[in-house]
Amino acid sequence: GDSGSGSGDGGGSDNLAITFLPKNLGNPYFDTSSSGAKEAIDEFKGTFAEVGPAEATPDAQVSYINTLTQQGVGAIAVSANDPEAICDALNEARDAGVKVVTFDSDTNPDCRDLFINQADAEGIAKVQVDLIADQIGGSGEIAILSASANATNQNAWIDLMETYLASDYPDITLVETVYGDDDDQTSFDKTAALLQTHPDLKGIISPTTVGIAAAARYLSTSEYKGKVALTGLGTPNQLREYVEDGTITAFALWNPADLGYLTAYAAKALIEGDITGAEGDTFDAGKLGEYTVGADGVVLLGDPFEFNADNIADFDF
Amino acid sequence: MTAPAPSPAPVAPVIEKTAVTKRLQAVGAAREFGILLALVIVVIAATVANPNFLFSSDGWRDLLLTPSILVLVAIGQAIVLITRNVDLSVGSILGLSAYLTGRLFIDIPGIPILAVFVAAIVFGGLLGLVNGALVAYAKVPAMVITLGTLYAYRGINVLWTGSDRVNASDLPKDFLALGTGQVLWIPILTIIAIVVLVVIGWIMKNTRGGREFYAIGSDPAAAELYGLRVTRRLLIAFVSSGALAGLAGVLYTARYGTVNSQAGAGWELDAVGAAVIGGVAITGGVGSVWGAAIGGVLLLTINRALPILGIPDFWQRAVVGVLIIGAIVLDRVLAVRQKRKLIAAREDD
Amino acid sequence: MQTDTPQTPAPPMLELSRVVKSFGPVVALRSGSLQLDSGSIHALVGENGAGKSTLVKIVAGLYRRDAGEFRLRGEDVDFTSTAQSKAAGIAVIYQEPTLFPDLTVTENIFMGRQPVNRFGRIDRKAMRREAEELFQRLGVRIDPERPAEGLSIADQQVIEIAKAVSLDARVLIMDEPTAALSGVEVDRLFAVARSLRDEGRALLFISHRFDEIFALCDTVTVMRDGAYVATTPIAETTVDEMVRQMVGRDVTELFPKTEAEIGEPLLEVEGLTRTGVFHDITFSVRSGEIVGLAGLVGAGRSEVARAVFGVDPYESGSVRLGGRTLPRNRPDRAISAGIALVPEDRRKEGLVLESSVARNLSLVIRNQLAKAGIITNGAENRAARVWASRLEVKTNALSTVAGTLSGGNQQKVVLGKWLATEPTVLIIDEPTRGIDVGTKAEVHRLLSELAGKGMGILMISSELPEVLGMADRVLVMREGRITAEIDRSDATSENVMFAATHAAAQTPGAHS
Amino acid sequence: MTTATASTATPVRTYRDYDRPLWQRLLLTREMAIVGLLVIVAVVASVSVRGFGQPITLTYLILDVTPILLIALPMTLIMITGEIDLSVASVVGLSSVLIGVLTQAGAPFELAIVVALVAGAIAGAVNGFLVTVVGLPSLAVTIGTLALYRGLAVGLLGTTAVTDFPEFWTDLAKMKLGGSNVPAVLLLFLVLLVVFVVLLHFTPFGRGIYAIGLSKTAARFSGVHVERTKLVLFVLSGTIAALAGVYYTLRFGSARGDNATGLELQVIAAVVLGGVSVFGGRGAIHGVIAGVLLIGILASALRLANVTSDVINIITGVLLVASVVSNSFLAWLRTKRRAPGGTARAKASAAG
Ligand SMILES: Nc1ncnc2c1ncn2[C@@H]1O[C@H](COP(=O)(O)OP(=O)(O)OP(=O)(O)O)[C@@H](O)[C@H]1O
Ligand SMILES: Nc1ncnc2c1ncn2[C@@H]1O[C@H](COP(=O)(O)OP(=O)(O)OP(=O)(O)O)[C@@H](O)[C@H]1O
Ligand SMILES: [Mg+2]
Ligand SMILES: [Mg+2]
Repeated sequence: GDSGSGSGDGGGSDNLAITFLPKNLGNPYFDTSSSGAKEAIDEFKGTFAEVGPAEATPDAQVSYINTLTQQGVGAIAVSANDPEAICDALNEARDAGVKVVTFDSDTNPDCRDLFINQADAEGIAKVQVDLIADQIGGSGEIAILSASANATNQNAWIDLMETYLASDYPDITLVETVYGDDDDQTSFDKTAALLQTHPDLKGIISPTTVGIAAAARYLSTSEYKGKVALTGLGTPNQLREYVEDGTITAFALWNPADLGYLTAYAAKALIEGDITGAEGDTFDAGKLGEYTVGADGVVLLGDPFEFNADNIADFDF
Repeated sequence: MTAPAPSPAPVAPVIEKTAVTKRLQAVGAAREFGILLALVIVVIAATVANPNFLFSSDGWRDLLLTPSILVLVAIGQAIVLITRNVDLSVGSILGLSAYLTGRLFIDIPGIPILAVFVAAIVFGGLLGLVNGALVAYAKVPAMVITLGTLYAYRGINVLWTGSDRVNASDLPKDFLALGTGQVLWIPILTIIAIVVLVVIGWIMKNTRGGREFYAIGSDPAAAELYGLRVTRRLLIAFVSSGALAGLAGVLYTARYGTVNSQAGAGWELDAVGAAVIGGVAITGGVGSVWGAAIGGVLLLTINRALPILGIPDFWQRAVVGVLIIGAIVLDRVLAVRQKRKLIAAREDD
Repeated sequence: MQTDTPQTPAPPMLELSRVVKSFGPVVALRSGSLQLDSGSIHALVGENGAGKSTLVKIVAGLYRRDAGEFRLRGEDVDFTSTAQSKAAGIAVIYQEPTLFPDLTVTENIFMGRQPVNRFGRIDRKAMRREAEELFQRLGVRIDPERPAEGLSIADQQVIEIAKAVSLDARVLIMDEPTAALSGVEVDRLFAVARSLRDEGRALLFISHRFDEIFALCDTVTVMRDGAYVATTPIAETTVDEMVRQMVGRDVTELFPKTEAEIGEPLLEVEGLTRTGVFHDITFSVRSGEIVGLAGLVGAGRSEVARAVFGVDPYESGSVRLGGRTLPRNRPDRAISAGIALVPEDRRKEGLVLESSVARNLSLVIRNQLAKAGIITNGAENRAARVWASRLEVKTNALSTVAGTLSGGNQQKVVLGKWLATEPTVLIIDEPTRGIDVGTKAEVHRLLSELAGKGMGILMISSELPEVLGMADRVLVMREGRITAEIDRSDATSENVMFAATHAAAQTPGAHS
Repeated sequence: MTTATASTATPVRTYRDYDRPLWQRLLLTREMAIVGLLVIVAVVASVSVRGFGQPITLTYLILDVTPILLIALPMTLIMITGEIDLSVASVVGLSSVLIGVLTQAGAPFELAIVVALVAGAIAGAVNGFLVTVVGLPSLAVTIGTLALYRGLAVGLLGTTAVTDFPEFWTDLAKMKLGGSNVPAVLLLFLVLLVVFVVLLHFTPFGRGIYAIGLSKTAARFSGVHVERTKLVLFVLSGTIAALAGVYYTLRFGSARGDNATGLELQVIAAVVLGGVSVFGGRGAIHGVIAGVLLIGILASALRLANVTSDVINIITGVLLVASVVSNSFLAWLRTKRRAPGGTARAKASAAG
């Protein structure tokens, strides 16, 4: 990495054009985060835009970052498909005066100004392992259905889950991790394969919204419904049906709309020069209140939230 | 030299089938039998490794259900390949039809399921017609045209769908039941695929039109000289491929319940791969839809069997690649042997 | 130029008059006229490029005429596809066989009009029966259920004929159907043609072999340079008269063989064997000598030539040129050693049809034309011009696409591209197949001249007069083996034919 | 055609080299149509798209299209022989992964590059072997190796992406030429461009390539080493794809199994747009370069104009189809203008 870090010049600007660049378009999770971002940007009268590739690859993201640099937007809010591959493009953008905020999936810390972390990795890993352990009674075989094999955040969580399992639940064995590529059909077929490969499987964790929905749909019509537990990260709208029919007991997630909302306010603070991304900076995030920048330029949204049959009716996203 | 009588009385067959011809016909059948055998071996191996692969109700259902949709697309692809063309746009057509299916259910509440089927099939057929018309009238290689429409149709799909998607909860329960339902332990989707396969297989083998596909693929220039209606046949081939992709789109929606703008992306290579593994020659004129269908089943079944046989997820694509290459090398070896025998037969005639 | 055909009360079966067809700048037909009557066999003759095949293709609906009239039974017609002409009762056997290699012989014959039952299901039994009847009528034995792939050219032609006969057409057009057939097969074809005539059909027969025309046809139309010259009843004309009409002058010396001094052996082939194709082939060609390789079609002569040149493999034996053994399967090494092969099928093997005349003429010598590894269009054109003008290829520009030249001119380009390599041994396979009399004499003179300069020539030919007229020594092949070697002075058509057919006398050829 | 009847009597013929004047041969070609379109698109975009006129546009454009440009060179030659190589993008991925794996294992980066290039050459040789020696259609073979090589790449590196590369090399991939905006990789491309232009258009080897594409049999009978030529081209294609893989890895600083997925279709689309016939025998390098740049500039301008990627895909697809269909359409118009049979029929019916 080169001169990435020194772009906090302190001076503010009024270019409140903030463009969101999710991993890919057509992903309901990012649709929700973008709706939150739009709400925030409308509040402070900036310009919201969303661009992105159809498939979640880093090289396609680079082209969009380059274009945004040429257009001279105020800030880019990006969920990285690869921690390193888009770094240089982001640094060039920053050299051209564009602020860079990552959200949901981070890059290396030296190629962005801020990272808005939806929940810290330990918390996410812990809540899912606790949920599955509770549902299968603390022992047996489980498997993980992840997104793509290269997804930074998923891999970090899976590592932590393994550590946490080993230390706190020695009776649970993680028999396999499979990858559904955040593709509905692949995740669906992978679930089917998992269940057959491991006849004694008692539970599946799917730390991705696409994966858990596909797995739930498979389970709900199969003989394993009710026998194999499923939990992970999902959105209430996608999973409401399966919580109601008993396929899923409980799952977790933060509110992606809040994530987008907070990201937009952080970008605004950067553009206006209120903060530089240094540890200890504080900024105002509208209805969410005030936030403080932590170490490495990370802002933490909060703890993940647990959804179950009792509370799911209260949410709509 | 006397002139033979103008119309000789019907005579008993005088020309015996040569041994070579008999053997050739046996080899032709053996080609499909060979893949079937490979399929059986894979299933047995996976079942031995894990009895659930076959002997659980889900295992049995998935064995039949998973390949059913690809089989439909592969049948269409086989028709096109037999005419010495290729249809790379099937994945995009499938995606568009799948989304259309979802939209119809959402926008026209209470629409009869049959009407949706018809609409998607007609829609797929129309997209195929565009391909066919460009190939047949503009005389441009199908590879280029369908590569273009692969992009264009997918683009239209993304434009139309945006970041929207069809969710299982938007679809009628009856319709979703088609995707998982069974009649006498056989999934409905599989029954549909088999019916289509039997009908098209019969047409390709036993009707004039069917044989013309083979003639055109065997030598397009000769077909033109001969006075076959090449243009019309090509249109029919592409429309069939499109319509089958359309039908596959409906079934995709029924099975997976969720449709976004990327549904069916990359299926073109699976479809071509299935047909090629099944003995349909990319150079036209050879193969059968039966082979393509079995090829499709083999491809997806291997995909599911690998993890059970202990081969990690990541190596699946590599195995599929080896499989495709193995299949075409095998075909080639058989063809060379056949040719040598034919020439030898001419010698001892 | 006017039509002096007799007026018949009933309209003629098929009538073309003053038909014009051009391809871009090339005028293939300036004024083509032709009249076919029922119950008669009509011959169409003319030099290469006279426009015969073009006329046929217009009748077939493959090309559309630019101007002129075309009537069928007195009605104006304008076919836009071959399907239409077929529906109108016209069957055509094209110059090049057009079979579907992957399909069976039977399917090839009945494609598009197979017998079907009520449900549209093809009745394979009935189809096979009909095919067998056809073959019996034509007196051939081909397994109706083998694929067309791998059939010899003669067999392919037989199937084309079977196809046309089975069509039950009112008009049957045959564009050089006999070019690849042996004597027995020609006789059989003629018998069928006569019986079709007696059934009241109209036949058109195109050939460069005058003996066949006189043996078969009732009337003859001569064309020259894309235009109609004359139509005469066959009884009222002679070969000389026809040749004069075709060429516009008298052609006297058909085979101007001049004696050359015969020197050292150049090409020595020993024990060449390829299982199932040829066995133990041993011969040599000396400098200044023309060696004729005779035999029936299918005897394996072309295969020997191709193996010697290196495009086909062989299993054992050796090929030596000037004492040095040539490697197998390396045409490039054969070329650099000094062998040239003018192949049998000029459209497939001889020419890059879609490439220009210049590129074709310079293709083999491209390495010599390159300076420091770099080749330019200029160098190619200079080299090509030399050979185009030496052989008098009829074309406007060197950039003309070779495929648009007539058959004879294409053959000249093939010859030119090989002579440009200045070979020491020239292997020439059917040098005059499908070539008109005028050009034929030129080719023969050229071969004589080359031999005179010390070149060794191996000439494969199915035309006995050509072999007897040109060769210093005649090798005869039968079923993949050399059965006789006859010196020029001893060679007669009888002993050559005997060696070529000897054991073949009791093969299924004879009519029972 | 003049009436040169008796060939012996007439004087020796004269031949023009070409039947069309020079300017027609140069300008009225498929390639020049694409070049023209490229110029028009570039001009229109600089005038009407805000931000397109900046020098940085050129930098990004070159960085973006370089892998496609590189791979398009050997692809052009392969497609002129009538074959195709669909496995190139997978070779890019495989080469990228090999570099990653080796660097991770502590091998010197230079060695990793060499190994990647050799692996690319071997991958190409496998394609070439199956096509030329075994005699299989290249479309089928490379669909198979597309899956195989990608499978090897994904299998080797699994879930991880290697991102730690020597700075010297990553900087080199993005270095600009002495203060200008032109990336230095352009030099690499230009060198290869010269090599390939000479190879295709000015050597006997190149003449052989065209002959093979138009008629394999005739080429073989003319002493062209058909199999060896194709094998050489497949090896070249594999090697250059691996080189593109090295560039890809360095530019993004990331070695991943899924790098450059789908790039093969972009390359082929550009090559075909540039006037190379999929049937073989036709095409020229300048057309291909124009084809690649045309797609690149269109995408860049449209992205700047906030047009989404789907519309860009539609335009690419339609352009591809239109460019090949226009040929047939023009030919059809020409025949239509000359009005065949039609006039004859009118006259005939008037005559009664
Ligand atoms: N498709 C075409 N494009 C351009 N020119 C053509 C085409 N077909 C034929 N010609 C030209 O038309 C003329 C007549 O050709 P045609 O094939 O009719 O001759 P032919 O009498 O059949 O000769 P041959 O005896 O050699 O078969 C020739 O000069 C030929 O070059
Ligand atoms: N169309 C063909 N396809 C494949 N092989 C053929 C074909 N025609 C001939 N052969 C092979 O060539 C052998 C000899 O046939 P060919 O006709 O070449 O002999 P020939 O003596 O050169 O006769 P001619 O050159 O007069 O036709 C056959 O036995 C066969 O093996
Ligand atoms: Mg002719
Ligand atoms: Mg021969």
